[in-house]
Amino acid sequence: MNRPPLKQIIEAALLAAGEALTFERIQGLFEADRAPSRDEIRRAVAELSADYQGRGIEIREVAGGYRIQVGAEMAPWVSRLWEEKPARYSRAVLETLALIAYRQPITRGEIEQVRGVSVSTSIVRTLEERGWIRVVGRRDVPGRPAMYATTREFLEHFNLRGLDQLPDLATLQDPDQAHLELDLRLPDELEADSAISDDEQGANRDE
Amino acid sequence: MNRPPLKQIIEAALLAAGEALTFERIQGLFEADRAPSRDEIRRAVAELSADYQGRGIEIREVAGGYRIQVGAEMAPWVSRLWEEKPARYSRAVLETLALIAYRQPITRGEIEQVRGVSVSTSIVRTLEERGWIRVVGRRDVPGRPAMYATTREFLEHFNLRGLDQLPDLATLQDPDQAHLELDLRLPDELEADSAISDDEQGANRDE
Amino acid sequence: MTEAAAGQASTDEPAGGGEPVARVGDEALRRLPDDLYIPPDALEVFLEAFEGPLDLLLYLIRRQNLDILDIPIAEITRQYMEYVDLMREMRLELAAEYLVMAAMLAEIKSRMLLPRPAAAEDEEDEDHDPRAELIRRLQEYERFKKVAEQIDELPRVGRDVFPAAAEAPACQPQAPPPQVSLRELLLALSEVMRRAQLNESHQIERETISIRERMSETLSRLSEERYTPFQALFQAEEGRTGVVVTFLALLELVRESMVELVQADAFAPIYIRAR
Repeated sequence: MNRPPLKQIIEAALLAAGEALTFERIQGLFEADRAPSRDEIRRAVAELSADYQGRGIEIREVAGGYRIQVGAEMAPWVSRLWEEKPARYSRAVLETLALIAYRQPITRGEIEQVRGVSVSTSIVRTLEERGWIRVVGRRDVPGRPAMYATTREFLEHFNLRGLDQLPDLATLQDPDQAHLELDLRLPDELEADSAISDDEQGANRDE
Repeated sequence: MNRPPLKQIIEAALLAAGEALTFERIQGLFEADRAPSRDEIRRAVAELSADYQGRGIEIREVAGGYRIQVGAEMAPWVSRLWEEKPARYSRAVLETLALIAYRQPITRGEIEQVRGVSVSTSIVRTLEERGWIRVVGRRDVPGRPAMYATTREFLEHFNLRGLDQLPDLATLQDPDQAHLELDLRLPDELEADSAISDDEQGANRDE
Repeated sequence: MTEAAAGQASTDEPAGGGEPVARVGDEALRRLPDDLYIPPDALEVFLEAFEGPLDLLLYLIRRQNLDILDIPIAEITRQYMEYVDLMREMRLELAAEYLVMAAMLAEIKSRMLLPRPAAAEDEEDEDHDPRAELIRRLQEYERFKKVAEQIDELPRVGRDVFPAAAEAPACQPQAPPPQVSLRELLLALSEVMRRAQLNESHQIERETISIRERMSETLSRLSEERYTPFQALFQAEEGRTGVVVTFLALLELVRESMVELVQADAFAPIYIRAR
């Protein structure tokens, strides 16, 4: 069969799937003996990526696969498609998520040790329901507490290729540096700020 | 605000929505006083449509709006995204098939007699849809039940030249053995074999 | 929160006394920073915003630009207790962890006041600071607090980036049909035969199979509506054996009343019809 260029097949499949596709799933689109190699896929994706330059869409490597997505610069318009505003997560949820992401596999007790407060069941449930964390085993100590780890969906949701793309943890040796960036404002002010910055996002980028 | 070209916003919105957008929804992406007219939208879509020439995607006008879709020529690859794992036939299906193969022509009632349980319509339909059995007549008894037999496709699937190549029930004592003798050759080899034996027949006779 | 609680909070404000509330470098603050003096209901939001005692302590330390490695433990303990009291007055649900921390601070304070006993020096590090464990925990917590904020700022699906999707071409999701091996077929047959306990009496032989196959073939070529000439069922190129098999199959079909033979006169052509 006269087959279209690989990059067109990949583009069509990624758009039809509407989610990230792993190398394996892309290769699975072809007869076994005609499947492209990983390098061929990478080259085709690089071509696509070049085609998308200066457009509102991009192709991105996330969670061990590729995804075509509408870039952040389009958010001011595109986000109006949905009435519902994207969920905001409390600091408790985000801190728990951060500990699981950096310290996985980790038990609830270990999270509590670092945070200095108990981790409520609803926090864990929220993260599990989002599909961002899952139980990967049980620690061999009394009570056999569950150990949590992050999932592929976590990486996909936060636009990450892998855990190594998470922001660096500040090193303990350099606490003074961290000091300067600490935030002395009230939660209200922080919220007001972030609301403004959302509106200004487009404008700032244009400047 | 320095806004991206209209066609980029429309493309981004259509792809983010993943479904058709009406003129109203496209206009709703903008501040009321900056919304493009229908003619402006039409022109932008025409540009996009031209950009998509020769690619695997197309933009279509549907019911008062537009939709981006993957072209039909991509179906052979894209459809594999949703291909399921090959299923397995149930024991009931296999037993029914075996009885039809060895006792054809046979009615459903006769199969039921041997199996001791009823043969559901779906079992028969499964085998008919697979093209392995067909109705070859009706038994002249009350109800005129259909008589089933195996087909040429059945023989092809099992690499058999004819039903007489089906292993004897005697070999059932050691099905692995039978398997080794019968089924490991490729269809090509089988054909080559039969060609030779035809030729040799004459030679043998001469001797 | 009740009105009464709010009123109480503003009259009992901790800055009411003459003591400095905090000391930043050399400058003593006689009142709490402006950012704390907010309407009482906002104060509640503020207090509730702390993610626990470590978070509160960090706030107290950062607010005064103090070095996390050199916490003035007495002062910080005093401030910490003020907030804890405030939370109690506001009847906020006070997690037990806050009180555990208060006890820990008090203990550190007392250990720092006491002269270090000579005997203890052997057991502990020579430069052991009673604050060390607290500092370690504060630093550790701060790292994750900070990184949690950064994670919140990562481009997120549905907020910043949106997966692109297009309508898929019309195609039936097809499951590849199951593969069956001859071995499976044999096993199925052996199983059904074993169940029917017919292995002995119903030995099916090769010869029978080829006749039964020919029965199927013959039946499928016959029609119920019209008669098929007898000769049309035989293929000369099959040779003698083929003709015999077909004939035996036909006899079997007649015996089982599956077909009907018709002959108008003696030696007239024979016609066959499926019944």
